[in-house]
Amino acid sequence: MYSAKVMDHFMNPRNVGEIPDADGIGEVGNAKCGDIMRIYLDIEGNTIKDVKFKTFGCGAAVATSSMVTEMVKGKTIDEALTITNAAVAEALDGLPANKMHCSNLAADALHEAIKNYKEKEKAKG
Amino acid sequence: MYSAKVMDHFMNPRNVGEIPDADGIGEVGNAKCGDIMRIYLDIEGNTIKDVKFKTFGCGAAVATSSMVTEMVKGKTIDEALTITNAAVAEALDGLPANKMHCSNLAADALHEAIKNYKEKEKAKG
Amino acid sequence: MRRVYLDHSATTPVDPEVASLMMTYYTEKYGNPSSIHSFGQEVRNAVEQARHQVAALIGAKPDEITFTSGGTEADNMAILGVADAYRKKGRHIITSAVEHHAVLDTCEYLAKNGFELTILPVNEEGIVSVEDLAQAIRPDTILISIMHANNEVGAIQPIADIGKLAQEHKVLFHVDAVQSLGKIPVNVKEMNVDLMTVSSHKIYGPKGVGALYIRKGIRLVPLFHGGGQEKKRRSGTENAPGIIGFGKACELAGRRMAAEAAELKILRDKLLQGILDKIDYVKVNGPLGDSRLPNNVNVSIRFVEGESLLLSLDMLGIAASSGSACTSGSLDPSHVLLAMRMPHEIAHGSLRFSLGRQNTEEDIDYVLEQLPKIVERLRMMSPLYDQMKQAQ
Amino acid sequence: MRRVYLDHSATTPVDPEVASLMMTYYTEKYGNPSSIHSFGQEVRNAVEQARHQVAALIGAKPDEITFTSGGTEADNMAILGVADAYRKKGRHIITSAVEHHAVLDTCEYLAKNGFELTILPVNEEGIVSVEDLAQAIRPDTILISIMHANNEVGAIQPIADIGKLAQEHKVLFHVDAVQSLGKIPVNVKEMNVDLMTVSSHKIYGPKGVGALYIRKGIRLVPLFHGGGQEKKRRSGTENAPGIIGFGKACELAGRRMAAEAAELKILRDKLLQGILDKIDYVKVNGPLGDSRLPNNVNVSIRFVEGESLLLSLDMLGIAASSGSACTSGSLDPSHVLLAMRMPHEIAHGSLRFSLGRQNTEEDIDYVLEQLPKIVERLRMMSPLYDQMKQAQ
Ligand SMILES: Cc1ncc(COP(=O)(O)O)c(C=O)c1O
Ligand SMILES: Cc1ncc(COP(=O)(O)O)c(C=O)c1O
Repeated sequence: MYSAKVMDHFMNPRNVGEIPDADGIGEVGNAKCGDIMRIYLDIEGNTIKDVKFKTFGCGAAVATSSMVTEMVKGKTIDEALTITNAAVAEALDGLPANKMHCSNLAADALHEAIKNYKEKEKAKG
Repeated sequence: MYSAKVMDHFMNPRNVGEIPDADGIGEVGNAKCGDIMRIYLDIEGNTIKDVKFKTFGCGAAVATSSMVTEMVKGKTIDEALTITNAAVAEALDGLPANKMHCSNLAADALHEAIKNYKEKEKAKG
Repeated sequence: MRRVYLDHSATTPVDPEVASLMMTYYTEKYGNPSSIHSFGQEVRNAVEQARHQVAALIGAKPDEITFTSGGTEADNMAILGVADAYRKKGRHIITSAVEHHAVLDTCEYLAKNGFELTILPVNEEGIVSVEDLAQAIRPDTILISIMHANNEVGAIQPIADIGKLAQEHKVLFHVDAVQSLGKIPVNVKEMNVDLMTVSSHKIYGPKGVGALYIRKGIRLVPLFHGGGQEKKRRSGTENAPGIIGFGKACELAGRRMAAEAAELKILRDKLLQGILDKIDYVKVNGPLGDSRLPNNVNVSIRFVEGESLLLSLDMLGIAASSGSACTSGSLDPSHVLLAMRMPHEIAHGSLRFSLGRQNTEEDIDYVLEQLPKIVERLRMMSPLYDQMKQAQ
Repeated sequence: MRRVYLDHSATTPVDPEVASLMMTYYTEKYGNPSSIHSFGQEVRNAVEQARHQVAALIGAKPDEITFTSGGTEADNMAILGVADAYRKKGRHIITSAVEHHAVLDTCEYLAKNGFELTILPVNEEGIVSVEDLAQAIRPDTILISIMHANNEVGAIQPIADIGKLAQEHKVLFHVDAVQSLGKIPVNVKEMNVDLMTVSSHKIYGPKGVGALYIRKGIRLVPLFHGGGQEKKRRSGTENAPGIIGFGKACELAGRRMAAEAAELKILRDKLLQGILDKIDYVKVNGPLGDSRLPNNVNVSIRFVEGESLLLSLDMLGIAASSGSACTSGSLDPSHVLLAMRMPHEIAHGSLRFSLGRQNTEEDIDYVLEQLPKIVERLRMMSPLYDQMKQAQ
């Protein structure tokens, strides 16, 4: 069903955890739908220095979360904003068709986290 | 499908043939329906001394023809008239349900032959 | 790697005795049972013997058994066939919210095509109320379709009581007994059942075979038109090896059922108790004790998602199933769990272990050793678990 | 006793390679292909491979193949499914008088339920005229269903020409290829076919499996409601071992077809010529040469009845079939022979030998040795033979 890469990221997810006092936190999904992804960002300058995630969800949800954290680490915010859900799925050698819509939300969570960071920055003035 | 007795009468039919100048001949069925049975009787006094048949038809048609000739040989005409199609089937240890109507006509052929005999007798006066 | 199959409600292996019997009919006795030659007739005899074997297991007469391609076809045949044949008598059908999709979707198809449907609710254990049913029956009700045992939570319905009620109201009663057959006693006469669906691949017979019991005298419009096999009720060259295998599987099930059920119950209870002892925040789904199939364990493990549990178990060689939406690619979790009024987020974390003939105590020990570690790992990843911990 | 099976158009033995592959999936790799665990996924992969194998044999894409329980279900699914899905476009259907009952009876069911039916006649060889068909097409015609090769007389229809015509008129075209598959080349693209029925047990695969090719983009209302397997086109737990066996049988058929057809033609012609040489008053039914299936011999032996011939052959170990009414328990002989304008009494005496992979020259010699004796014996009993002799 899942590619070897998906299974690897599911069984050995990269960057699981939280960042205390993260610069940006993004969350998508809800428990009712069976998927929640939360992404924590540590940003210095314009660069994502560290990233962690916590996910409740299926194999695809966990794997895409893990993959997006790998893809984004060390990138600038602008580079990070170009990462799409489709790109994450592709980096995992694809996802089953029925997973493309419901569980492939990791890039959305990333974008939410960046949005959250920007809002915080704005608030700081 | 068929009982052992039916198969025996089909493979080794008794009394196949014709009786030249038979006292009574009866025929039922037609080629269109796939069954024709013809019975020849040799009658002395009121007794059926000899009986032969020719049949075009399925296994049940041949077997019932054969069986009816065995059942009737040596019987009086009145006894012969009491033989029914059902009795013939029973004597063969039964017939498949779908054969009971279309191919179980041997007693009818016998009765026709007796009728034919009686008509001839009447004509003789 | 150790492999532990605990998904027998999805399907079972074919019993070796059944499989080797089938082989004979695939390669040596391969005639078409409708042929009159001996290649056909030897197969015909074996098919009729199978009909006896299936009938015997459910207390029916052989000529009340029609073979189908499985439980789904039999369910469709019963419901669509009755609806079509009795539409002049009435157009109201009653079923329950926890039926298999083969029943529920067929009833809903009819509801879109001129019939009226009452879907009975269930209680939190997944059981239909006979009083609810009594109130739902109307003068134009032509069919009640209620399953014997539920495939997800193992809940056994009060079929005999429903049968009595149906008979009193002269309403036809169809029972999907796919999950109960071979596990608990099934008897169409004692239960007053008019139509009953059974399926071979759930009782160590081959896939692609099932049967519909049709009480003598009941009319049905067939699903298929064609050669008129199965007394015109089901056209198509008979799947003779499959039918013969199913018959044998029924015979074996009848002989082994009592002993097997007793053993399965012990394993079932060990597994359930072990999970409850070793993992916190676990909810048992479905009834306990005798209202539950002897081989079914169903739990919701909170703060984790079902598919993740399945995948993790699978990596350790353990096969189970889940009512999580993710396992079916739909958005909603199991309609059965939702009908039992379970919140979505808990339903997503449900896990079903369905035990079978070849499972051992060691299998259960293995699951009880691995599952807690898996749950711990997934909860470490779960934002829901965090939330709960913080809220404490 | 020597046993000679010459009824391969009724059904075939399962190829040993196919059977042993199936065994693996009955007893070892028994998971449900819809399950996400590895017990299920290893079976899923094999099912998808089978879909490739079936598709390859008919020039289709794998996702255009839907597995069914056999040819009858596939025929019903195609015709009922199209009728239901396209009823707003029109309600006229065209078929031929020599179709299998799975097509003819399904079309006649529709004719009783709001559709109009044109049944095309055939010529004396059993072949449909493309001109007749062209004239029958109306603006409200939604479906043409014509078989590729006839199961009784082996007549091969001009499918490619019909396909062109159907395409020009934008009418859907269904072909029952149950008898041609694996015997002559079949290609849905070259023949412009929209829907095609195939069946496993006619090509050395297991009984109880078939498939419907559905060209991409064609809508069909499914026959069964339920779990939504086969991309929602055919609910019900997949008969995985059967499907996998069918796939293998298709692969083998593809590899062997050319050589096998050449051998079968030699045996076929030897048998036919031998019968004509040794028995008088014999009529050949169906076309000769390339318009005939390589494995079909069909003759009418005058003055004798078909079932008697079959029983007598059977006593000598020879299995054949007949279009005699008596073999089906109906009153009329084969609708195919009658459509070819054969008088009833001659149709009753028809005999079909359908040859297969394992038949040898010795088998044919044995038939040619025994059949004349049988005919002589039966003719000695036949009042029709007498009549004919006397009339001479
Ligand atoms: C309760 C119930 N009914 C019907 C079915 C369908 O049976 P089958 O898989 O034989 O089509 C199943 C199993 O899938 C089931 O569990
Ligand atoms: C031409 C034709 N169509 C359809 C069928 C039905 O196929 P099945 O026996 O697989 O239901 C057959 C054989 O019985 C056939 O010969």
